[in-house]
Amino acid sequence: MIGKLNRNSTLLSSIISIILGMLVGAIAMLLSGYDPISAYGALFSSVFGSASDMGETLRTITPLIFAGLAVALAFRTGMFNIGVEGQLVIGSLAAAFVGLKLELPPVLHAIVALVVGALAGAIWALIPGLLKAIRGVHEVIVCIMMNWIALFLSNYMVGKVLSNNSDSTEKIHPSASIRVDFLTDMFDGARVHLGLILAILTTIFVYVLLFRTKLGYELRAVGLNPDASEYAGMSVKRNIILSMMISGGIAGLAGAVELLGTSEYLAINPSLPGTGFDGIAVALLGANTPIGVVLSSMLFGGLFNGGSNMQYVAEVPFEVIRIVFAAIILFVAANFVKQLGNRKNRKKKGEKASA
Amino acid sequence: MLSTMTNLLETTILYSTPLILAALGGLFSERSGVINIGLEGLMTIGAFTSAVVAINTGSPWIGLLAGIVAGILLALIHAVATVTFNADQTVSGVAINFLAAGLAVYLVKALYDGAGQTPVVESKFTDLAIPVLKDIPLIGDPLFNTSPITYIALILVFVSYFVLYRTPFGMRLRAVGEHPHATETAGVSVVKMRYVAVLISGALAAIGGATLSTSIGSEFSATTVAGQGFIAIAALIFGKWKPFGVLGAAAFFGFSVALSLTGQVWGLTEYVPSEILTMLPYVLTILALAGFVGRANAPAAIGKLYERGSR
Amino acid sequence: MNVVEMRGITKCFGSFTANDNINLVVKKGEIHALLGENGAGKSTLMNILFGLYQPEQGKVFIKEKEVAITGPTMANKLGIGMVHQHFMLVQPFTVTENIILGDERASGGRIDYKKAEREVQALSDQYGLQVDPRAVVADIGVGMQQRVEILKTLYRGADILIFDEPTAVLTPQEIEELTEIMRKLVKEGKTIIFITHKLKEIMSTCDRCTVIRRGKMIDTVNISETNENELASLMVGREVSFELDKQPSNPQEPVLKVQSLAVDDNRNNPAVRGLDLEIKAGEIVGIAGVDGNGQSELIEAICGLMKPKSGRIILNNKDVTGLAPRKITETGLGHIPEDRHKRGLVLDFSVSENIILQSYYKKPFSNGFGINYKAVGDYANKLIQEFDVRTPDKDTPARALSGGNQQKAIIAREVDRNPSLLIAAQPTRGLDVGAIEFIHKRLIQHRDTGNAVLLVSLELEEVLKVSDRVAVIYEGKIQGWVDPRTATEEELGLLMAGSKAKGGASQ
Amino acid sequence: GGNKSKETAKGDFSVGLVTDTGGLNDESFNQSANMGLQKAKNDIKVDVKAQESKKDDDYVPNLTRFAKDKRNLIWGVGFKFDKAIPDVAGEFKDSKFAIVDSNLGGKIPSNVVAVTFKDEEGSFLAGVAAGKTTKTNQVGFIGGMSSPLIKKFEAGFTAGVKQANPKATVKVVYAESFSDATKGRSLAKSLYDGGADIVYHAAGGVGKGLFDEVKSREAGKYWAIGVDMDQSRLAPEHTLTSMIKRVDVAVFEITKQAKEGTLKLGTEVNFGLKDEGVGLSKNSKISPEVMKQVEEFKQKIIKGEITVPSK
Ligand SMILES: Nc1ncnc2c1ncn2[C@@H]1O[C@H](COP(=O)(O)OP(=O)(O)OP(=O)(O)O)[C@@H](O)[C@H]1O
Ligand SMILES: Nc1ncnc2c1ncn2[C@@H]1O[C@H](COP(=O)(O)OP(=O)(O)OP(=O)(O)O)[C@@H](O)[C@H]1O
Ligand SMILES: [Mg+2]
Ligand SMILES: [Mg+2]
Repeated sequence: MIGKLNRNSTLLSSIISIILGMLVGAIAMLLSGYDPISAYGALFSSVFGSASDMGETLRTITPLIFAGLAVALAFRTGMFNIGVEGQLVIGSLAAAFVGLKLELPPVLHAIVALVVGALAGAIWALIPGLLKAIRGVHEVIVCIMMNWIALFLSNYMVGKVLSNNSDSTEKIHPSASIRVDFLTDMFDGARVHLGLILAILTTIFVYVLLFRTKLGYELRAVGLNPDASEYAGMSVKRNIILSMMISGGIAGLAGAVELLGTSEYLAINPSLPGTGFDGIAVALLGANTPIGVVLSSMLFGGLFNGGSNMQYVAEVPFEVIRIVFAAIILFVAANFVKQLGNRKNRKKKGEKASA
Repeated sequence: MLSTMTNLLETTILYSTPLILAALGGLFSERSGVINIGLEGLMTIGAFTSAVVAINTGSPWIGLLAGIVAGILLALIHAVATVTFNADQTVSGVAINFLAAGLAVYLVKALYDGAGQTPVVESKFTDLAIPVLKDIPLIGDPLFNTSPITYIALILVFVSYFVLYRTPFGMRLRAVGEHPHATETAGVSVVKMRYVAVLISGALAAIGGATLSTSIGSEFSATTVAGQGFIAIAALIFGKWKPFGVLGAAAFFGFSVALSLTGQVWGLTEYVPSEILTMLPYVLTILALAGFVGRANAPAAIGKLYERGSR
Repeated sequence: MNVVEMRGITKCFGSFTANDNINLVVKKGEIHALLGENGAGKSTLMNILFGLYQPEQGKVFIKEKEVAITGPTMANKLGIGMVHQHFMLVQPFTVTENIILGDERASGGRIDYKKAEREVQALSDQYGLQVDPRAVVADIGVGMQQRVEILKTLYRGADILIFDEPTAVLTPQEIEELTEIMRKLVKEGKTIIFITHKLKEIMSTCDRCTVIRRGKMIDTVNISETNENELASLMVGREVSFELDKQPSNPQEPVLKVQSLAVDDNRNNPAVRGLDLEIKAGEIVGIAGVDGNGQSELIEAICGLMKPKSGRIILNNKDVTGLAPRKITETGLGHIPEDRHKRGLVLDFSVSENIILQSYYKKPFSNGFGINYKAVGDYANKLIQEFDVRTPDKDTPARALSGGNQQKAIIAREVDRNPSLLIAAQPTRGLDVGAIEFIHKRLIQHRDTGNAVLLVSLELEEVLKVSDRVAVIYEGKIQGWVDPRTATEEELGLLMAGSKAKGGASQ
Repeated sequence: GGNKSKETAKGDFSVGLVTDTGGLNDESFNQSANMGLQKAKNDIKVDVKAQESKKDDDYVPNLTRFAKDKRNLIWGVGFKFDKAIPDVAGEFKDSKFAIVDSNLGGKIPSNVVAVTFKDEEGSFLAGVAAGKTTKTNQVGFIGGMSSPLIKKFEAGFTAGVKQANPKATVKVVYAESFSDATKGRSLAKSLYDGGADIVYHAAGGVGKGLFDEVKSREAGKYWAIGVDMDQSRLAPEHTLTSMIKRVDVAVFEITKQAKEGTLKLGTEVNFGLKDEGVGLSKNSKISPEVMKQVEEFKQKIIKGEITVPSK
């Protein structure tokens, strides 16, 4: 189920796709009597507007980058990690545990919390990885199930272990927080935190891992042709498990970062956060390349954060944004622009492309 | 005790019906080689449309038809993107989910000035008792005095089996999913087959959605489908892409949910916190898979982009 | 009458011209050979005739009427059937299902499998194409798959049959049968276009032959008026020597010892049954045998890709039985796998990434953690040069290379590691004489540098030509040994059929 | 449009209200709060603006947006705001904030007022009504997620039933969800099949399932009790009564005080039976004689002769 965006999609065609997507949204608004101009005006003003707006946008982008990278990395080894959702929840839970239950000196505390969060996510992903490797169980089912288990486990822990029968935990010890004044001030008051920097570092990490290291070479080889990889003396099982664990680790880190930087507490939740699923869209829209993931996260985060301002100012229902984003994904994925541009030429290219 | 058995069975059926329908939908699409992560979205659009139309026409059946049409239209987008434009199937499916979620809720707000959900569907599907059969002890009431859609779901399992394994159409559909090039050289249009398959999946998933909003429940809101589309995908794989496998998987899942819920009524919560009890179905599914189901082989050509003459 | 006439056919893939103004005339009732190097454009031309590709230019006449063949359905209507180079069979389907697919003749919307099976049986009897209508294709050998492909076309009533390299994957016996079948079909009034790289076959079965080089039509010759060498030079554009200059071997100490080895195939049926084999440095041992007598399992076991059930494998005096593939490779094994697309290459990796598939983790390519793509690139360029792998550049995906060049890349990778034992399985399957010549030279070179070579091939001619000693494998055991200099194909054929070796020729 | 509201915001007195993830029209406390807001707009001419939250992470930015907008009073509706309100209130010392359904664990900042309800008291009366009405001496309670807020409803209801009818037992179940109507229906089914003839819920969207189930049963024999608002529209014939929680009243009152400058900040304002903050819906199917007893208990509670447990 490895997903690659249509090979010949270029930056220009992507940009046109984005514009087309917004047009779709505009039509939806006009049909139901809203004013697209003021709506998009509000959207952009809040994306590029005040420092704090921009800050909140960055805050929204941060977890998306992690989630997208997690999905992309697994895809490269031929694993569809639809369980990022759950691994993220577990990451938050673990980080909350460390942040609340341990007493440690400032910097160290945060580091421990992050590491534990990542480990927890890795372990959660290990289960589908193992089952796939040794029993050949399809990772997608196991991941979907693990997502819900994670949710209920987290809710249970919040109520019964991390608080006494409350809806949410106390705030974590300040020593574990990864909010830093210079960032908060830079974006006056917005909850930008070190997570953003971690996200960028993780992006570089994933790039190097995949395209510059021995392990990355193996992961990609196994993803593209397990038989040849086995012939070349690689252990397919080992690589499957490893890629799931690294992917889960990144997801867990996302959860930890969200908790230690954005919310700073954990609350019971009736439903899954959804970041993991957004991550799938982000990864695939970014053609499973680290840089692509960052770009699509920015698009996604910008739209969704701007969306709530759009709702605030122009009173357009937030859902329009989902429509817009869906349209953009479709236009990019179908490489609509280019293909319409020259269907004939495409046919030949098509024949060249291999099945 | 007897009554608890009956009750378990009823709950099982309640939970399985939408899953069976949606998973069957996924079955047609994926057997033709087109991954359908969009089931969630197709269910959503089906649930929304059938609810709204049922409210305005006063007939759940007309609602159902409308839902099916809506499902087909949304599926059409998936087909155009993946089959005609060779978009990655998973991406397109994800987009379908976004689109449906956005569109349905947006329209609810637009139609019912800002409401978070539709009004109550007064004229919903009501249980339909089948004479004689309904009086069979234990299974009679749950199986033969239930929603028409449940009958439809069960019948569709048999129909799907027949279509897939007994008719030329079915054989071609399976062939396309296994080896599109071979099928093309045998004079079958891969594109046509995949379009039809994806549209069918839209229709079936939509019925599954309609079940939630006009049979089990009686309104549509943003949370009506709440992840069932993904459980359906799990059921599809669990059922190894086979009609009766899907039936079994959906029933298995429904039954474990039933256990976890009736378990509370039996007072299990004395010993196990309800959060933990709620995990039961998901844990059981994983155990079942790891234990005795094991490896499942997807249709060979699934997810691969197909272009005539490429190799 | 000309049943097929293609005039001025031109077909381009992007900027590349695969067919350049080609003319082809096929007369009714003849077997017409189509000859050309890998990538010459044969399959492309035939795919056009079968409606899979649309040409940029040119006309097609069937039975002297101009036609536009828009797709396979159209081709079927015109009575054109094609047996594709890469089998077009649905693996999990039964033979019958595969044959009727697309032309099910359902009654009341329902497929009548009983009836269909009877029809298939009848057809197979009529043409002597033995198949089991109920068998699942995944479970039958290539030979029968081939016959199924032919039946597919006959079932649709084709009278113009295109065979694209049908013999590349067949055993000598099967090739014999196929030739018989083709003759029979022609008697039945069918016309056959036959693609093969084996000049012998052309000489023995065809009436005329059209030669294509680099997408251009060179000439159409009457077989009765030509010979193998002429055909070869027409095809390649230069003289090709069929004689290998090969010194006699001088065997040294044994490199590989296989002792009473037993291996099950992946359906857990015994495949190798207590086999003994010894190969010495400086010799090439050939293994002949009918496909499916345990060759693949023997190789996979030696390479560690399959776990032996019993017995010992000793490589360079080290017991490597059941070790992990890499351990064995590092003990001095090189392996040219029989299925280059399944095992040999990661098709979506670049040529250079494929070149280091066996050594990516070693210096200078890796320091144990990172990979030095500079070093990789230089190395790749060196090998591409040395083994003249025809590829736009080192970063082209292996997928875009011709089979011949894909094979050269693999051989470069394995030979350059200078393993003391090189296993070559079907190293020349589907390749043109030029490529074959090159590969054979390389194998002998490897021997002459004091290494052992194990050649497993279904092509008797190849085995006899290249090997110093030939073992015949039958039902998982070595049935006997022959001396390639003295042995005849008949002698081999008997052993391959299971009869005991008559004294003399042995170690 | 927003610009207009910004201008008036500069004007006399302006209020902002942020919903939790339930959204404005959740047919529950968010919607009720909004009704209070609209009343304030019409009756005492304050400029109002409401904003929905999509994720828990939106609370802070949404409150901040209003604060930046210089709104005089800013509402956070729901206990989920118990971290966000103190945060933002700390940031914007000179705007006033109010939170519904949480007393912030007693630590209430000087520019915040905490509005809470004696849900247990209203639930107690619902319990009395149930205890007196049940024929099977079995009643059920469906909770959303096991959380202290919902436990208040459970505790009050159970106490009420026991007080009114010592022979009656209460089966308590939790859906661990606020949205899964199918689960609600299954649980209700199990409770009724298990012998209960009246079921009360405090489970948001899950409760919809309760009404779907009870509607499929004999009217006058099986009853459901609604929560938060009058839910009888969901099953007119089967809704015994609804425990209504006058968030609208509270929002209006506090807003009014704030405008008149009489609002005491840094304190918890607790609405109970006596200030009409909670109670049973006017329109109900409770028989007159039962209704009389309900009234008696109500007076006892108001007088303080009975103190209702909240855990
Ligand atoms: N689908 C395709 N896309 C792009 N180029 C192609 C494609 N198929 C063939 N070609 C190009 O056209 C040339 C001719 O291909 P063709 O398959 O006709 O060769 P061939 O003569 O059949 O070779 P072989 O003997 O190996 O089968 C090849 O060299 C290849 O580069
Ligand atoms: N996807 C593709 N893109 C570009 N060229 C291709 C593609 N597939 C095949 N070709 C070209 O088509 C020609 C014939 O392809 P084919 O698959 O027949 O390889 P081959 O040389 O016949 O080797 P084999 O028969 O062993 O696969 C090759 O020369 C190859 O270069
Ligand atoms: Mg070819
Ligand atoms: Mg070939």
